[in-house]
Amino acid sequence: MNTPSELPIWAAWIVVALAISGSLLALTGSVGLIVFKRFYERVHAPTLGATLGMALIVIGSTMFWSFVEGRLALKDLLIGVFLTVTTPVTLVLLARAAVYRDRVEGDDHIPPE
Amino acid sequence: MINWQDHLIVVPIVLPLAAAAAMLLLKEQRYRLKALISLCCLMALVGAAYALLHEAAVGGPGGDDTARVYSLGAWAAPFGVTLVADRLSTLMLALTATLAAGGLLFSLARWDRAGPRFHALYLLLVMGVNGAVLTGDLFNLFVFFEVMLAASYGLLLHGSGEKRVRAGLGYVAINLTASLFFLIGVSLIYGVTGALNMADIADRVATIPAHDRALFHIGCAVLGVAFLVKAAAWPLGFWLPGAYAAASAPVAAVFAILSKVGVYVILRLATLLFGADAGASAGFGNLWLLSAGAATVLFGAAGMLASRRLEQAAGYAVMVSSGTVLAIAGTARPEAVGGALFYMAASTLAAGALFLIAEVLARGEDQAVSPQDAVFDDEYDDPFAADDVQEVGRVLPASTAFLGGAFILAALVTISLPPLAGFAGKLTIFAALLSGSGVLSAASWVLIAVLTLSSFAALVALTRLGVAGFWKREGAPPLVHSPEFLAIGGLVLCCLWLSMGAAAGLTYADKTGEWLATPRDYIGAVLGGGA
Amino acid sequence: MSAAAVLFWGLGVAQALLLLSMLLATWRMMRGPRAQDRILGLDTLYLNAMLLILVHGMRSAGGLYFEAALIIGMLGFTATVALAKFLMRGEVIE
Amino acid sequence: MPHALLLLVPFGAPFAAAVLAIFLPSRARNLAAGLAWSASLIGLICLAFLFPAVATGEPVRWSTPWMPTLGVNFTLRLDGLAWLFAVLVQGIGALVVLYARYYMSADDPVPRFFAFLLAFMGAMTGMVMAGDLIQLAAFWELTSLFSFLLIGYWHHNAAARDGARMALTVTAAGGLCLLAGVVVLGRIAGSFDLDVVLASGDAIKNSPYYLTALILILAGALTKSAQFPFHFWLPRAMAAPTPVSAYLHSATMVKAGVFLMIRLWPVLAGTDAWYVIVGSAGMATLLFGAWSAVFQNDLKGLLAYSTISHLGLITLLLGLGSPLAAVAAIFHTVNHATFKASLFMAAGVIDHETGTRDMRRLSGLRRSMPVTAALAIVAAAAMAGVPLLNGFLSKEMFLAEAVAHTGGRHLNLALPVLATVASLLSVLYSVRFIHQTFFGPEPVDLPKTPHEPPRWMRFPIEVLVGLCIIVGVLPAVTIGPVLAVAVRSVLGPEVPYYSLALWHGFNLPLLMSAVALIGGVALYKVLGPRINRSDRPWVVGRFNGARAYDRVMRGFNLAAEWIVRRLGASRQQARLRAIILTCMLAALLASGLAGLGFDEAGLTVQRPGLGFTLLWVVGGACAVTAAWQAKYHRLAAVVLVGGVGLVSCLTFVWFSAPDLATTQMLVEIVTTVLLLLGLRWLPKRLPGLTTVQEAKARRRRLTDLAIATAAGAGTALIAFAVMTRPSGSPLAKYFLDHAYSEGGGRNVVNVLLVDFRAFDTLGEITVLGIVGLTIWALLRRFRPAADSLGETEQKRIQNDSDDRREDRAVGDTLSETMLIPRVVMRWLFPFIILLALYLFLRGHDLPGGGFAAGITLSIAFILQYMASGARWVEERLRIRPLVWIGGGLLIAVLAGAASWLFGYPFLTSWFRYVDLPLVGKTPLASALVFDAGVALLVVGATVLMLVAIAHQSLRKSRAAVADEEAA
Amino acid sequence: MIKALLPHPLLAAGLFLTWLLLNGPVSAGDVVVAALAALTIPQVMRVLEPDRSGVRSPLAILRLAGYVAVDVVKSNYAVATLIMGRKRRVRRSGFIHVPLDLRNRYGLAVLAIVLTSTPGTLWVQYDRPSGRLLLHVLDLTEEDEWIELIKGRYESLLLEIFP
Amino acid sequence: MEVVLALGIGVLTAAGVWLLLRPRTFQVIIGLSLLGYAVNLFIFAMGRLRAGAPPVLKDSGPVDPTAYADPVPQALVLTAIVISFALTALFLVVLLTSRGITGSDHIDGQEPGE
Ligand code: NA
Ligand code: NA
Repeated sequence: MNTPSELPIWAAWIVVALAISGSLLALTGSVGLIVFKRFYERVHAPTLGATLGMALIVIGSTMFWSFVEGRLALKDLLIGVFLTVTTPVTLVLLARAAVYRDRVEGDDHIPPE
Repeated sequence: MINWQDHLIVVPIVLPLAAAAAMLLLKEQRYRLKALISLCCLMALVGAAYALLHEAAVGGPGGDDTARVYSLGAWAAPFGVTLVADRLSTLMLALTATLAAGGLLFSLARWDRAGPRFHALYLLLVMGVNGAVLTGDLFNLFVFFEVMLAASYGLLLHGSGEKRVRAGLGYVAINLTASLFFLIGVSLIYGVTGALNMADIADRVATIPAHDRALFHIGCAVLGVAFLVKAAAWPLGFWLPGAYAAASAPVAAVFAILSKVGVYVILRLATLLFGADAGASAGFGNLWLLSAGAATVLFGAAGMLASRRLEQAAGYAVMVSSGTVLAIAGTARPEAVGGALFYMAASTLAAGALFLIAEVLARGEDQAVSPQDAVFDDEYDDPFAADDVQEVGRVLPASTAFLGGAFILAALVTISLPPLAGFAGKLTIFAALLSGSGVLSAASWVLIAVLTLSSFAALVALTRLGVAGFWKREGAPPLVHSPEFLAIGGLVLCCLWLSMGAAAGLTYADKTGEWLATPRDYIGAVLGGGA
Repeated sequence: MSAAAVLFWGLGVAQALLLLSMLLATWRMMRGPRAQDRILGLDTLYLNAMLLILVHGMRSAGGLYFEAALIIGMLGFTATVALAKFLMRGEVIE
Repeated sequence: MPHALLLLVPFGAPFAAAVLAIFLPSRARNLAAGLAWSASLIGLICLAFLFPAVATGEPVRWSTPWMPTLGVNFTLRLDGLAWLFAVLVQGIGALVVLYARYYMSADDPVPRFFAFLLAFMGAMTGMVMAGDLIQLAAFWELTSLFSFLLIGYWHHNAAARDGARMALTVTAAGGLCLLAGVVVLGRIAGSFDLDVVLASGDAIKNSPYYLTALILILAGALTKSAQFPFHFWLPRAMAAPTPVSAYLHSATMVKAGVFLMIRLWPVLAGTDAWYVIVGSAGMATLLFGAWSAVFQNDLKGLLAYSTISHLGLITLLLGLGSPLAAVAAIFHTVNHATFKASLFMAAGVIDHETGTRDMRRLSGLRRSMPVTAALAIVAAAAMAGVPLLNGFLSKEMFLAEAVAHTGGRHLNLALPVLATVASLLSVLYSVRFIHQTFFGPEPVDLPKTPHEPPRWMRFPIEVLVGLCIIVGVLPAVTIGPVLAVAVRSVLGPEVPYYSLALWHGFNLPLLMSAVALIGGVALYKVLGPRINRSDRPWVVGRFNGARAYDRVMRGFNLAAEWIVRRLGASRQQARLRAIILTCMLAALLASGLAGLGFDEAGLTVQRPGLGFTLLWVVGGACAVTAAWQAKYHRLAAVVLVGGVGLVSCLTFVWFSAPDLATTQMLVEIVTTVLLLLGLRWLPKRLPGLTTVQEAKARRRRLTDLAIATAAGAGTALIAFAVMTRPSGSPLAKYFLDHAYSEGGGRNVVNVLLVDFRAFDTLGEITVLGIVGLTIWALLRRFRPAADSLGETEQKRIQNDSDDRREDRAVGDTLSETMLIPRVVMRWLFPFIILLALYLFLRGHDLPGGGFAAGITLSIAFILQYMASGARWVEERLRIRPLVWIGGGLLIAVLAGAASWLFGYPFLTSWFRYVDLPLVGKTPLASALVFDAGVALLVVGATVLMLVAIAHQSLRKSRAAVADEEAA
Repeated sequence: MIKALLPHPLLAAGLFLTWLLLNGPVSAGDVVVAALAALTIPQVMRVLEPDRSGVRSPLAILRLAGYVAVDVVKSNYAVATLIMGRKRRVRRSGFIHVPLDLRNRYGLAVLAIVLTSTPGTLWVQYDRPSGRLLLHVLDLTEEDEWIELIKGRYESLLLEIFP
Repeated sequence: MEVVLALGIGVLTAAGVWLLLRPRTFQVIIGLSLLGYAVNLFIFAMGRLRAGAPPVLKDSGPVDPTAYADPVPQALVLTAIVISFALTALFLVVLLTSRGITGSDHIDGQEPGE
C-alpha cells in the first residue's frame, strides 16, 4: 500500500467516514434485499446504495483525489451522475416486467391494467 | 528502397489478410472479381511459398542449413514475435498453398457461391495456417491457431444444411475446449520458464530447476493434448471424419492440411524442446507420441474399412496420415522423420484430391456402400456358373475416365503403393526403422506391422469404394466442370510430380529430419538475431 | 495514527462492508425465487462492485481503476436492462 | 553403352504405347492392337539383339538414381533369367494381343483394354528386369494393379468386379509383405542392389532376421503365384476376358511369384525353413490344384486349377533346394507358359465359337473345328506330360528330382508317390478336357453353331503349339542355350550337369511317367461319368478358399466396425469426456507422479485477506449455482455467470490489472446481451421432462462430477504451485524497461498489444472479424425451430391486451414501457461516444485502448437497438458492419505495412512528439493508427454479431406478414 | 447558423464539461479536443432525436434539485431504519395510481428518475391515454399524501421546466 | 491470497467441466464461459499476484521492474478475452442454427435415442 502522505489526517478521517457510511448504506440496502419478503419491497432496497451510499463514496473519492493530486479532481462525480441517470432505467423496466409477469399469473396484489 | 526479398516471409500472412479485408469492402454480387482476387492471391502465395522453400532447400548465403528469421515490429527475439522459415515451415507453407489453390479452383465451379463470403473466409484460413507454421512464438501460435480455426468454423458451415450444422456444433465445441487447453499449456510454460518464444524456451529447457520441471512437463503435456486434438490422434480425434465428411468438398480438401498443422507443431516442439540437449527433459513424451500415433493409425485404418462413403474414408485417411507422422515423431529418428514428412506431403495432397473426387462422384448418384452389403456380391458356390461369356466392355466417358485415373493415383498414394510418393515415404520410414546396428527394437517391428496393416486396410477400403463409385455406378456419368477438372488434375499432378521428383523431395525431407534433430541451429538462428 | 494508516484500515472496513453487501446480493441471485429477484441481485452486485472499485482505488492510491468504475456506472445498466427487457418482452432487441 | 540403352526399349515401349492407346478413340481397335503388337515386337527384337551380351554371363545394366537417400536406384538389369522371362512376357504378350484383336467384340472399346494390357506388360518386364529389390517390389505391386484393371475390364459384371478386387486384395497384400521383406533383406545385405544382395547369401542366411525376411518375401511370392491356401483368387480372376486369362495365368502374373523365388533362390533357398515352407506349399498346391482341376466343368476353370497345380509343381521344385530342381523349375516355367497360354486361347476360341465353356454341354467339336481340336490336343498332351512334347521333359526332371530327394528329410518318402499321383491327376484332367470337348457325339443345343475361328485368331495357338512340339523334340537345340544362360545366371558357376535329351534310358522317372499316363487314362475311363455328375471336387470340395477369404474379410469389416464403435465415440459428450480425461491423464503422467516440487521450491505465500476471500466466496457460489441452474433456469445461469464475470473483473482490480478489469467489464456486458439474444431461440425446458433412464443418467452425472472435481482440483493445484514460486521473467523486465523509451507509452500492457506483440493483436482482431463474417453467413440462412417461430409469448399477450383496450393501439405497452429508458438511452449515446474516444486516446499511456473503445462504441449502438428497435435505428443510422470490419482490418494491415517504406519489418511502430498549435506537444504514434483499425473492426464485428441475431425475429415477423398478406 | 452548429447546446455543454472533467488538469489541448467533441458528437442526435426540446426556468431546476437532494437523504434514512429497525413496525407497502398532467417525455423521464432515486418509491407503469402513473410505495401510510407530494412537489416544477 | 485464487480457479474449472459434459447446448456454452474465466484467471495467475503494482509507468525515468506486476500475462489475457468472447458468440450462433435446423438443443443435434 503506497498511500500518499500528502493527505492531512483530518481529511483522511473524513474520507474514511464517508466511505464507511456509504458502504454501510449499501450493506443496509443488500440486507433489505434479503429481509424483505416480496419482490416489490426488495426492489426498493438497493436504491440506498445507489443514491446516498454512492454519493457519499463518490464525494469521499473526489475529496481524496483532490488532495492527492493537489487540484480539484472532480471526475468521480461523473460516475455519480451517470449512475443516477441509469439506475432508474433498470429498476423501472424490472418492476414493469415483474408486474406484467404477476398479472399474467393472476396475482391479486397487483392492480389491474 | 524497399527490399521485398527481406519481407517475403511475412507475405504468406499479410497478403491473404489484406486481400480478404479488401474483399469485405466489395458487395456480395461481385463474386467474379472476388474469385479473381483470391485466385491471384493464391498464385502469389504459391510463388512465395516455393521461393521460401527453395531458399530453405539451398540454404542461406552460407550455403548451409539455416532458418530465415523475421522480427515483427523490429523487436528481436525473444521479446517480440518472430517468424521463422526453416525447412519444416516452408514445407508446410508450400503444401498449404498447393492444396488451397486446388480447393479454390474447385470451388470456382459452384461452391464459392453456396454461401456468403466464401473467398474472404478461405483466404483467412490460409492466412491462419501460414501464420501458425511460420511463427516462432508460442502465444502467437495460439492466435494463429484461432484464426485458422475460426475460419474453419465458418468454412465447415459454408453451404449450410443439417449435416454441416450438426457436425459444426461438435467441431466448434471440441476445438474450443482444445483451445482452452492450449492457453493453459502456454501460460503454464510461461509461468515456469518466463519465456514465450519457442527457441527461447528450448534454450532454457536444460536449465529448468528440478523442482519446476514437473510443472513444465505438465504444461507441455496439456499443450500436447491440445495439438493432438487438432491432429486428430486417438482418442482425441473422433470429431474429424464426421466434420470433414460434412464439409463442402473444396473446404474438406483444404482441411486436409489443418490436422497437419497440429502434427507440425508437435513435431516442431518435440524436436525443439525434447531433443538430446534438453537435459532431464530429453525424449519427453516420445513414448506417448509413439503409442498415440500407432493407435491413431490403427483406428484410422479401421475407420477406413468401416467407411461407407469415400469422403468418410478420406477423413480417416487423414487420421492415418497424422498418426503415422506422430508415431514417427515419437521414434525421434531423424531419417524416419524425413520419410514421414515426405509421406505426409504426399498423403495430404492425395487426401485433398480424394475429397474432391468424392464430391464429384456423389453427384446425382448415391454411391454409398450399405452396411448390410457383403464384402462381395455373389455367393461363391461356383465361380464359373455363368455362361455369359461374350461380353462387351462399356465406353467410359472422358470425365469418368479422368476421375477414375485421378482416383487410382490418389488411392495409390493413400495406400502407399508403389511407385508413387506415399510409397517412397513409407519405404523411407521402414528403412529408417530397420537401420542401425544391433538388435532392432520391438517398437520398430510393431510400427512396421501397424503401417503395413494400415496400408492393407486402405487398400481394401479404397478398392471397395472405388469399385462402388466407378464400376458399379449406374446412370449418367458425373459431370465435371472445367475448374474442377483443373483442381483434381492439379492435385493429382502434384502427387505425381512429388513421385517423379522423389529424389529431390526425399533429399529435402531427409535433410529436414536432420535439421530438426539438431535444434541448436534453429535456436541459434532465432536468438542470434535476424532481419 | 498516520493518514496512511487511517485510510488503510478505514477503507479496508469499507471494502469489507461492500463485500458483505455483495455476498447478500449473491444470495438473492442464487435463491431467486423469481427471475426478477435474480436480476435485482445482479444489479446490486454491479453497484457494489463499482463502489468497491472506487474504494479500492483510494486504498491503493492507484488512479487507474477509474475507468472500470466509470464503465460500470455508465454502461453496467446495459446488462440488467437487457435482462429486464428479456423478461418483459421475451427478446432483447425487437 | 548401346546395349544398356537398348534395355530401355522392351521396358519403356509398352508403357509408351499404353499412354498412346488410352488416348485413342474407343472404336480404334485395329490401331490399338497394332500399337500393342508393335510395342511387344520391338521389345522382342531388342531382346534378341541383347541376347549375345546376356549370354556372356555378365548382366547388362542401366541405372539412374531414384531415391538416393535410401541408396535406391532405378536399375534395369538383364541377365539370363531376366532375359528368359522378358521374352516370355513380351512374346506371349505379342501373341495374346493378336488373339485379343479377334477375340474382343467389334463393339468393345478396346483401346482401354490394350492400354491396360500394355501397362501390365511393361510392369511385368520392369519386374523381371529390376536390378534393385525396391524396384522389383514396386513393379510387383504395379502388376497387381494393372491385373486388377484387366480382370475388372468388364466391370458391369459383378463377377468381374469381385474377381478383380479379390485378386488385388490378395496379391497386393502379399506385395505389402514383400515390400517389408525386401527392406529387411536390404538391411541385412546392406544394400537393395540385386547384385549386392545376390552376393551376400551367407550373410543373409546367418542373419537373425533371415526368417522374418523369408516369411515376408514368401508371403508375397506364394500369394502371387496362387499357392495353397492363397490360390482362391486365381479361379475368380477367370471372369476376365480370355486373352487376359491366357496372359496372366500362363506367362506373367502368376509367374511373378515363381520368378521372385527363382531370383532370390541363391540367397534364400537351402535352409530348413525354406524347405518346409516352400516345399509344403508347393506340394499341397500341386495336389490340391490337380485334384480340383479334375472336377471342373468349365474349360477355363479346369485350366485355372491346372495352372494352380503346375505352379505348385514349380514351387515344390524350388522348395527342394537342389540346383537340379531349380533347373527343372525354370524349364517347367517356360514349358507351362507355352502350353497353358495356347490352351487358354483354345478354350477362348471354343467359347467364342460355341457360346459356352461347359464341358458337359460341349461334345464332338473335332468335326466342326478340326484344326483347333488338333492344336488343343497337342497342347493338352504337353500338359499331361506325353513324350515328344515339352511338358514331358520338365516333368521327367521333376520326377527325377522327387526320386533323388527320397533320402534325408521327413516327408521325403512320400515325395515320389505324391509326384506320381499328381502326374496321374494331370493326365486325368487333360484327357477329360480333350475327350469331353472334341470327342463324342455331335453337340446339341449350343448357343452358337460351332465352326473354326478366323485365321489370325488361331495363329497364336499354332505358334505356341509349334513351340511345344519343337522344344519337345529338339530340346537341346532350341531351348538349350537359353536355358543354360538362365540357369547360369541363377546358379552361378556351379551349374550342375543336366541333360535335355529326350531319352535317358529306362529309369524310375520313366516308370512313374508311364504309370501316370496309363493310370490317368484308366481312371478317366472308370470315373469320367461320375466326375461329370458331381458339381464340386470330392473330399476337398467343402473347402472353398474364396468363401474362407470372404469370411476373413467380413471379419475384418466387423472388427473395424467394432473398433470404430467401441474405441471411437459418435456422441459429443463421450468425445469431450475422452478429451478431458486424456488431458488429465497426460498432466498426471507428465508430473511424473512425483509431486509439484513444493518442498524444494520454497513457498512464498501471501496471507489470504478477508476481502478477497469474501470476493471468491461470491465467485464460487455464482459458478456452482450457474452450473446447477443451467439446464432448467437458463436466465438464472446467465445472471450468475454475470456474477462470475464481475468477480473476475474485481480480481483483476485487486491484483494490478486495470486494463483487464476495464476490458473484462465491457466484454461482460456484451456477452450478457449476446446470451440473452440467443436465449430467445432455445426451446422451453420444463423440469422433469427428461426421457432418459434416470438411473443411468444419475450414474453418468456422478462420473462427470468426479471428473469435474478432479479437473478443478488439478487446475487449482497447478495454479497454486506456480503462483507461490518466485518469478523473474526477463521478458517482463525488458518490456517495462523499453515501453516508454522505445514504445512511446506508459501503459506497458497497451504497448505490448499495439507494439511489442502487435502481431498477436492483428491475429486477434482477425479472429473477431472472421467470427463476425461467419455469424453473418450463418444467420443469413437461419431457420428457427417451429416452436420458436412467430412472436414471443410476452409480446403476444401484451399486444392482445393492447388490442382489447379501445384507447390503445397494438404496441403501446412496449412504447410506454420503453418511454423512460428510451429517453435516457438516447441521450446517453453521445456521452458513450465520448467515453469511447476517451478510452481510445489514452490507451497508450493509461488503461483503455482500441479494443475497449470499440466495445464501448458498440454498446452505445446496442443500447439504441434495445431502446428503439432495430428498424427504428436502421432507418436513421446505417451501420455496414462488414465494411467496418474490412476497413478496420485494412487500416491495421496498412499501418503495419507502412514500415516497409522505411525498410523496417512489418508492424514496426514509429512515434514522435509534434508541436501542434494550441494543443502543444502531442505524441503521434503509428501504433495509434493500428489501434484505430482495431477499434473500427471491433465496433463492426460486435455490432454485427449482436444485430445479426436480433434481426432474426424481425425477419420472421416480416415473413409472417407476407404470409398473412398472401392469405 | 448556431442552430446548425449546435443543435443541442445543453448537450454540447455537457460533453464539453465531461471531457474536461475526465481529462484531469485542464490543458489547452484538452480544451481544443473537448470543443471539437462538443461540436461534432451531438450531430448524431440529429438523426436520433430530430425534435429539440427546450428547457425553461433554470430556477425551477435548482429548486427541484434541492427538493430531490433533501428527499433522497430523508428517504434513505427512512428506508434504512425500516430495514434495520429492530422491531419492524407494522408497515404496508402497495401500489398507488397517480394521475399526472405532465405529458412531456423529458419531464416524465426526470420524474421517473427522481421517484426511483428516492428510496421507498418506484415508478412502475405509466398509462399514456389516461396519464395515470402506477407507483409502488414501500411505506404506504396515506395514499393521498403521496399523490399530493408528487403532484405538488415535483410535477408542478417539472411542468415549469418542460412546458 | 494464492490459496483463495487457486481455489477460485479450481471451482470455476470444475463447474465449467461439469457443464461441458452436459447434453444441452446451453449448458455447454455456459460451461465454456466459466472455463473461459477460469483459464483467463489461470493465465493471469502465471504472472504471480501483485497488489498495488499495475504495469503503468509512473514517470519517464529509469524503471524499477520489481515495482510493477508482470505485464505479459495481462496482455495475453486481453487477447484471450477477446478471442473467447468471439468464439462464444460463434458457438452461440452455431447452436442456434443447429437448434433451428434440427429442432433439438441437444449437443448431438438430435434427441438421444433418435
Ligand atoms: Na464432403
Ligand atoms: Na425509488
